[in-house]
Amino acid sequence: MTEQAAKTKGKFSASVSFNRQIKPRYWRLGLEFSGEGAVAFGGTRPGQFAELDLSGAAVPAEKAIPEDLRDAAKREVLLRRPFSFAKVESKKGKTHVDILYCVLGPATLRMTTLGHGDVVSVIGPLGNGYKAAEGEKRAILVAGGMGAPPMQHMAQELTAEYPTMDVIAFGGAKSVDDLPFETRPDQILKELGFYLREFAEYGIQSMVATDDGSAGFAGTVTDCLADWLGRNEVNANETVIYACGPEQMLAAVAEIAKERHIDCQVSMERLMACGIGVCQSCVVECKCDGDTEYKLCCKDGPVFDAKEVVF
Amino acid sequence: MTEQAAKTKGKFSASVSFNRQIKPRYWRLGLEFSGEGAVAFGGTRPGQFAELDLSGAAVPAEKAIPEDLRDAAKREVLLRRPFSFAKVESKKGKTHVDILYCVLGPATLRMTTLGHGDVVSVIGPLGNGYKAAEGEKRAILVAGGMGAPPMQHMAQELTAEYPTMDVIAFGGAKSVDDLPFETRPDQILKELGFYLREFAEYGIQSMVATDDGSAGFAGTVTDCLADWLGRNEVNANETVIYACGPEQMLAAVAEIAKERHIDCQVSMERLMACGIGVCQSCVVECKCDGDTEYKLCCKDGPVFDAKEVVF
Amino acid sequence: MNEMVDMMVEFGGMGLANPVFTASGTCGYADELAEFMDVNALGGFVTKSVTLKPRKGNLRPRIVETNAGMLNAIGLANVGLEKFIEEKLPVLRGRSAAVFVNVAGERIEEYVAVVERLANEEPIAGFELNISCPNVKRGGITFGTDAGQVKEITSAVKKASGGKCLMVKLTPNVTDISVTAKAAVEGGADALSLVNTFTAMVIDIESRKCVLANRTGGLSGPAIRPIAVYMVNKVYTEVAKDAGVPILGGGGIRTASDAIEFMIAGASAVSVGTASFIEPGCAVKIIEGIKKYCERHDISKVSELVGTLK
Amino acid sequence: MNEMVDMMVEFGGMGLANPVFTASGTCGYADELAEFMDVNALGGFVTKSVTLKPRKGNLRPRIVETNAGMLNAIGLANVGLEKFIEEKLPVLRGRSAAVFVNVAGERIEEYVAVVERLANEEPIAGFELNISCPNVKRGGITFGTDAGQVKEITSAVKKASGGKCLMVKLTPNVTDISVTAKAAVEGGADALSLVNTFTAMVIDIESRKCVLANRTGGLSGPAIRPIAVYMVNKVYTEVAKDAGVPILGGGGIRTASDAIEFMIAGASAVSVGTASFIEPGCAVKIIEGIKKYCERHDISKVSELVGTLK
Ligand SMILES: Cc1cc2nc3c(=O)[nH]c(=O)nc-3n(C[C@H](O)[C@H](O)[C@H](O)COP(=O)(O)OP(=O)(O)OC[C@H]3O[C@@H](n4cnc5c(N)ncnc54)[C@H](O)[C@@H]3O)c2cc1C
Ligand SMILES: Cc1cc2nc3c(=O)[nH]c(=O)nc-3n(C[C@H](O)[C@H](O)[C@H](O)COP(=O)(O)OP(=O)(O)OC[C@H]3O[C@@H](n4cnc5c(N)ncnc54)[C@H](O)[C@@H]3O)c2cc1C
Ligand SMILES: Cc1cc2nc3c(=O)[nH]c(=O)nc-3n(C[C@H](O)[C@H](O)[C@H](O)COP(=O)(O)O)c2cc1C
Ligand SMILES: Cc1cc2nc3c(=O)[nH]c(=O)nc-3n(C[C@H](O)[C@H](O)[C@H](O)COP(=O)(O)O)c2cc1C
Ligand code: FES
Ligand code: FES
Repeated sequence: MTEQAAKTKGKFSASVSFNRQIKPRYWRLGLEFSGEGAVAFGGTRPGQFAELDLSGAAVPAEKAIPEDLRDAAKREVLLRRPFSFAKVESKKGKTHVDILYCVLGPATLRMTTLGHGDVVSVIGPLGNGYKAAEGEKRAILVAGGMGAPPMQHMAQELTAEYPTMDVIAFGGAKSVDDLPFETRPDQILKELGFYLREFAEYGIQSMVATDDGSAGFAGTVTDCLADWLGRNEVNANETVIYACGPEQMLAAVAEIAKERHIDCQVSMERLMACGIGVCQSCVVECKCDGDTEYKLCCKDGPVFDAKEVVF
Repeated sequence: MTEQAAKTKGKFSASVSFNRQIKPRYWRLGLEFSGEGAVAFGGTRPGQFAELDLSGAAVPAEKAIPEDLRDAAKREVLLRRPFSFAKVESKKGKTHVDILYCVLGPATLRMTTLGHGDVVSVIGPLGNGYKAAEGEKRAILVAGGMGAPPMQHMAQELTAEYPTMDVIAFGGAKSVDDLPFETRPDQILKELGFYLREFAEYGIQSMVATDDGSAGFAGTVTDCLADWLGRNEVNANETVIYACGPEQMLAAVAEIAKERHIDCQVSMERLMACGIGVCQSCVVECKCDGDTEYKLCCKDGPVFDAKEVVF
Repeated sequence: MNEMVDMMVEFGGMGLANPVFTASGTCGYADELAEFMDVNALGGFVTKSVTLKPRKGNLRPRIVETNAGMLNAIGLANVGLEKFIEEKLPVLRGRSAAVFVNVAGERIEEYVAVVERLANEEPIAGFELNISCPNVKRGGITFGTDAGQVKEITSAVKKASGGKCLMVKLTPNVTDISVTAKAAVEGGADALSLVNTFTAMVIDIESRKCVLANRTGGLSGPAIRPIAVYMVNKVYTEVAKDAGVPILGGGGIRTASDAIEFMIAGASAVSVGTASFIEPGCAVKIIEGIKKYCERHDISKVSELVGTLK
Repeated sequence: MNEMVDMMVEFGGMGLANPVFTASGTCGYADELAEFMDVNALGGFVTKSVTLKPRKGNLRPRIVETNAGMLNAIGLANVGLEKFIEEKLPVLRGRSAAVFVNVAGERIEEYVAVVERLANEEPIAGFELNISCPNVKRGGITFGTDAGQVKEITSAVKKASGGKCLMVKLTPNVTDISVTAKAAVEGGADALSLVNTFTAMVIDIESRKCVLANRTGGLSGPAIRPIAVYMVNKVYTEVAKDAGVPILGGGGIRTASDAIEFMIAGASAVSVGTASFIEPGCAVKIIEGIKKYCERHDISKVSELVGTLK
C-alpha cells in the first residue's frame, strides 16, 4: 500500500469503510488504513490533516446535486483537498479515521459518491496538530461550523490521555441545520449539559450555539463561550482553549483568551495547493519581533498559538 | 427524463442495468431508458449510435487499470464518446440497449466503474444506420474487432424483420482474447457452424477468424469471408454485405464486394467532437461526380455504401 | 422564469434579447441544434466561417481531446459564399437571434468581397471578422497578430459592411491583446470578440506523429477560460470601456457561472463554443442561469453586471 | 529497472543522470519531498526563484484551482540571496541531481548581483533566469516579452555566471516565442527553459472580486500542456536545433507519456511542476516510465528521442 519504507507521513491508499450523510450538507467518511498507512496515521494528532485525491471519484447524478452547486459540479478537480480528522482509532494493525465534511464544491461533491471498499489516495498525516495539554487542568474546545472535526478528535485524545481533566466543548453554527453533528435537536440532553452526542460519548459536556437561536444558545459560539466564562470560575493558568472554525470566530476566541490570559491554540484554514510546504500558497501572517512574517499553514500550522496570529 | 417534447432523438438519461466484463478488455453495458428516451431509442436502427457523457464516472482504482493505460487514466474526459448498440429491446414502456465496449482510454476506463442504477447522460440515437434489407434474400455480416456490436444488432433486426432470410456472420480479431464475444473458445460449436452464441441466439450461423489462428479460421476475417464466398454459391443480386470494423478491413470487404458485384454497406469510425453534425470533425472522403467530397460520419453516416467511400 | 430581470443588452448599436451567443464553428447553422434547444431563445448566433470560395478543409484527424479542452484544425471547411447565400441564409432567416456571419480569408480583398456581397442580405445583423487565418500575402503570419494589419483589414471591411455591425474576433496568441484590440477599434470595429483558440499541438508518442493532420490546432474549452477572462478584462479596462465598444467574451464557457464571470470582467455578451458539443442545449440553459443569478442578487438589468469587477 | 537504457542526457555542457527536473517553485528545496521520493534519482532540480533581497511575496489568496490547472501568484516569496546561501545551499549540497538556481529580479543589476555571488558556489550546476518578472525600470513590462531586453539581460548575466550553465526561462505570453528564444541564444544562453505560466484570472462571481489578492496569476498544469508542447516544438525547429542549445520543456507534465511527448517535440529534458502537488513522488515515477517506454520501443539511449517528431 505504501510507496516507501517505515515513515511518519507519506502517500497511502485507504479503503472506504463507510460514507454517510448526517445533515443535508454534512457527511461522515470512514477510512481504513493498513500496513504502513496504519502506522503513520495511527500517530495522528488532533489538528493534523490529510490531503485526499478526489479527482477520480464520480460526480453525483444531477438530481443529487444541490441546485447552488450545479455549476460547481462541472469543474474538474485537479488538486488534492485537505481534511482534518474527527476520530482516529488503531486496532489489529489497522487505523480507522473519520472525516467529517461539508459539501461545498466539486471535490466534496465527488466525495459523497465514495462507497464501501473504494480506494482513496491519501497524503498525511500533515501539519503540526494541537500541542498536548500537559500540565493543564481544564480544556475548553470551541468549534465553529466546520471547525467541529478536530474538536471531536481532541475530545477523543483528551479523554484517553488526561482522564482527570475538566473538559467542556462549545459547538456553534448559523442554524440548527448547519450544526455538523449527528445529534438531532430533539436528542439534545439539555438537563445534563451533555448536548452533543459526539462529545457526550467521551463524557464531555457541551454547549450548542446557533446564530438564529434555532438550537441551544442564541448567538455566536464565541458569545456563548464568553457567557459561560462569565458565569463560571476558570483558573487561567491551568486552562487551555482549543479552537477551530472560521477566521473571524478564531479572532474573537483569541480576543477572549487574551483578555482572560488563557492559553489558546487555533487551527487555521487556507487554500492549499500542496499541503507539504513546497508551494508557499498557504501563508498565515504571524507576529515576529515587532514585525510580521509569513508562516505556512500546512507545515508550521495549521495550529498556531492564538497570540502569534495576525487576524 | 427528457428535455423537450416527443422526438426521435435528443438528450436523455439512462439508468445502468448491468455492466459486466466479458473478456480482459471487453465489457457489456446495459442501459435502460424510460419515457421519451424509451420512445426515441426504441426506434434505433443497427449502425446508429449514441454519445455518452462519461466525464463524471469514477476512475477505476489504480490496480484495476491495465498498466498500458495508467498514463491515459490520468487524462480528463471532456467530450462525449460514441458507441453503437449490440442489442435494442423495447418492452413495457422501457427500452433496453446493450453496448459492447473495449477499454482503450480514459473514457472507456471510467465506463467500467458504472454500476447498477447509475445514471448516464446519452444523446441519440444518432446517424443513419444500415439500410433495410428489403428485397434481399441473403445477408452477410462481417465484424472485425470492435465492429461486432452493430453486427449483433443487425442479427437481431434481420431475424425479427426478415425471418426467412439466409444470414451468416463472420467475426474476426487478432487473437482469441480479442474476440469481443462472450462465447469462450471451448463453447464454440464447430460442428454445426454456430460458432458464436451472440449470433446463434438468433439462429444465425457464424464463422470465427483470428489472425494468429488461436480460434477458428487462421487469417483475417476478410480472408475468411473470401474463402467462404469461394466455397459457396451466392446470388450477387439478392445478397447484401453489412460490415463494421477497422478501416483497412472495411476496404478489403469493399474490394471483395466490388469484385463479386455484391451490395455492401460499411460502418465507419471517426473521432467525433459533437456527433450531431455541427463541428465538422468527422469527415469521410466520398466519391462524387468523378471528384471527391467530405461527408460527415456522424450525420451522413456512420453507414456508407461501400462503393461511395474513398478508402 | 421571473420576467422582472431585463435580459436585453445593447450590442454594437442593436438590442439583443439576451447576452448569450453560440460561437462560430461550434453550432453549425442552428438547425442541427433545434432538437436540443430552442434556438430562438438565443441572443445571438455566429455562423461557421464563410470564405469567398468553398473550402473542403483540412485532412483528418481534425480534432483531438486534451485535458479540459480540445484542439481543432477543421481548416475553415465551408460551402463558400454563394452556396452559403443559397442554402444557409434561408435557414437562418426564420431565427429570432441576431445572426452574425463569421468571415475569413487569406487576403483582405477576400474578406471585403464576402462582406460586400452580404451587406444587404437579410437576416444578417452583423459580421464577425475571423482574423486568425494566415495572411498568404504576408508569408502566412496571421492578420490578427499584427496591429497594423488588424487596423487595415478592419477599416477595409468596415467600408464594405453597409452599416451592419462589424465585430472583430481577436486571437489570444499575442503578447498584448490590448494592442490589437485598439487597432481594431481604430479601424472602426463596432464590437470586439475574444478569444479565438490558442495554437497548440498533441503528439501521439507511439507513432511520434502529430495527432492532427494539420500538425497544430486551436485549443478551446474550459482549459483556456482563466486566460480568456484575463484578456477580456484587460481589453475592457484598457480599450473597450473608454471607446464604448462592447465585447463578446468567450473561451471555455460551460455554465451560467462561467458566463457571468466574463460579464463581470467586461463582456457585454458571451459566446458558448466547445461546451455545446457536450451539452447541445447548454447555451439556453446558461441564459436561464444568468437570469436566476440576477434574481438572487437583485439585479434588475443584466447589463448592470458588465465590467463590475471590483 | 533494465539497465540497458542509457538515461543520460547532455544538457548545456553537462551530463545529467536522466532528463527529469522538478520545476522552480513547485518542489521547495527538495528536502520537503524526501518523504515521497528519492530526490537523488532526479536528473535536475530547480530552486524556487531567488532574489537579491528577501521577499515576503503577495497577499493571500495566492492560488486558485481552475479546470485541469491552477493559478498561482506567490509573488516570488523567498528568503533572499544571503539566507539562501546560508540555509538552503547546504541542504542542496548532499543531492546528486544537478542543481539550477532560479534567479529573478526587477532590474538587470539584481539578476547580475545574484548570479555573480553564486557563480562559485557548490553544488550549483547552473542558473535558470526567470525573466517573466515585471521590469520596474521599463514600466512593469516583463523582461521576457521583449527580444531586446531578453538579449540584454542574458548577455549581462552570462558574463557574471562564471562558466556555469545559463538557462533562460521563456514566458509563453508572447506572439512568437521563437523571437525571444533567438534573442536568448544570441545573448549567450546555454539552454532554454519553457514554458513559464500563462497570465490568467479567476473571478468570484458572488463577491465580484478576483479570487487572487494579486488579481492575476500564472496558469500551470495539464490545461496548458498542448500549448507548451507546440511552443517547445516551434522553438526546437526554428531556433534551438540549429543553435545546438538544449531545451528544458515543461508545462502540465503529469505522466511519463507527457514527458515523452515533450522530448519528441524537441526537449532534451523535462520539468515537472504542478503535478508534484498532487503526486509528490511523480517526478521519479516519470523517470521509470520513460525508461519502460524506451525498453518497449527498443530505444537504447533516451536522448535518441529528442526532436524526433515526424
Ligand atoms: C487544514 C485544513 C483542514 C480542513 N478540514 C476540513 C474538514 O475536516 N472538513 C471539511 O469539510 N473541510 C475541511 N477543510 C476545508 C476543505 O478542505 C474544503 O472545504 C474543501 O477543499 C472544499 O473543496 P471543494 O472542491 O468541495 O470546494 P471548493 O470549490 O474548492 O471550495 C468551496 C468553497 O470553500 C472555500 N474554501 C475551499 N477551501 C477552503 C479553505 N481551505 N479555507 C477557506 N475556504 C475554503 C472556497 O473558496 C469556496 O468558496 C479543511 C481545510 C484545511 C486547510
Ligand atoms: C459511430 C461509432 C460507433 C462506435 N461504437 C463503438 C462500440 O460499439 N464499442 C466500442 O468499444 N467502441 C465504439 N466506438 C469507438 C469508441 O467511441 C472509442 O473507443 C472511445 O471513444 C474511446 O474513448 P477512450 O477515452 O476510452 O479512449 P481514447 O483515448 O479516446 O481512444 C483510445 C484510442 O482509440 C482511438 N480512437 C478513439 N476514438 C476513435 C474513433 N472514433 N475511431 C478510431 N479510433 C479511435 C484513439 O485514437 C486512441 O488511440 C465507436 C466509434 C464511433 C465513431
Ligand atoms: C470545432 C471548432 C470549430 C471552430 N470554427 C471556427 C470558425 O470557423 N471560425 C472562428 O472564428 N472560430 C471558430 N472556432 C472558435 C470558436 O468560435 C471559439 O472562439 C473558441 O472555440 C473558444 O471558445 P470555446 O472555448 O467556448 O469553444 C471553432 C472552434 C471549434 C472548437
Ligand atoms: C505555485 C507555483 C510557484 C511557482 N514559482 C516559480 C518561481 O518562483 N519561479 C519560476 O521561474 N517559475 C515558477 N513557477 C512556474 C513553474 O516552474 C513552471 O514553469 C510552470 O508551473 C509550468 O509547469 P507545470 O504546468 O508543470 O507546473 C511556479 C509555479 C507554481 C505552480
Ligand atoms: S499548501 Fe503548499 S506550502 Fe502550504
Ligand atoms: S462529430 Fe461533429 S460533425 Fe460529426
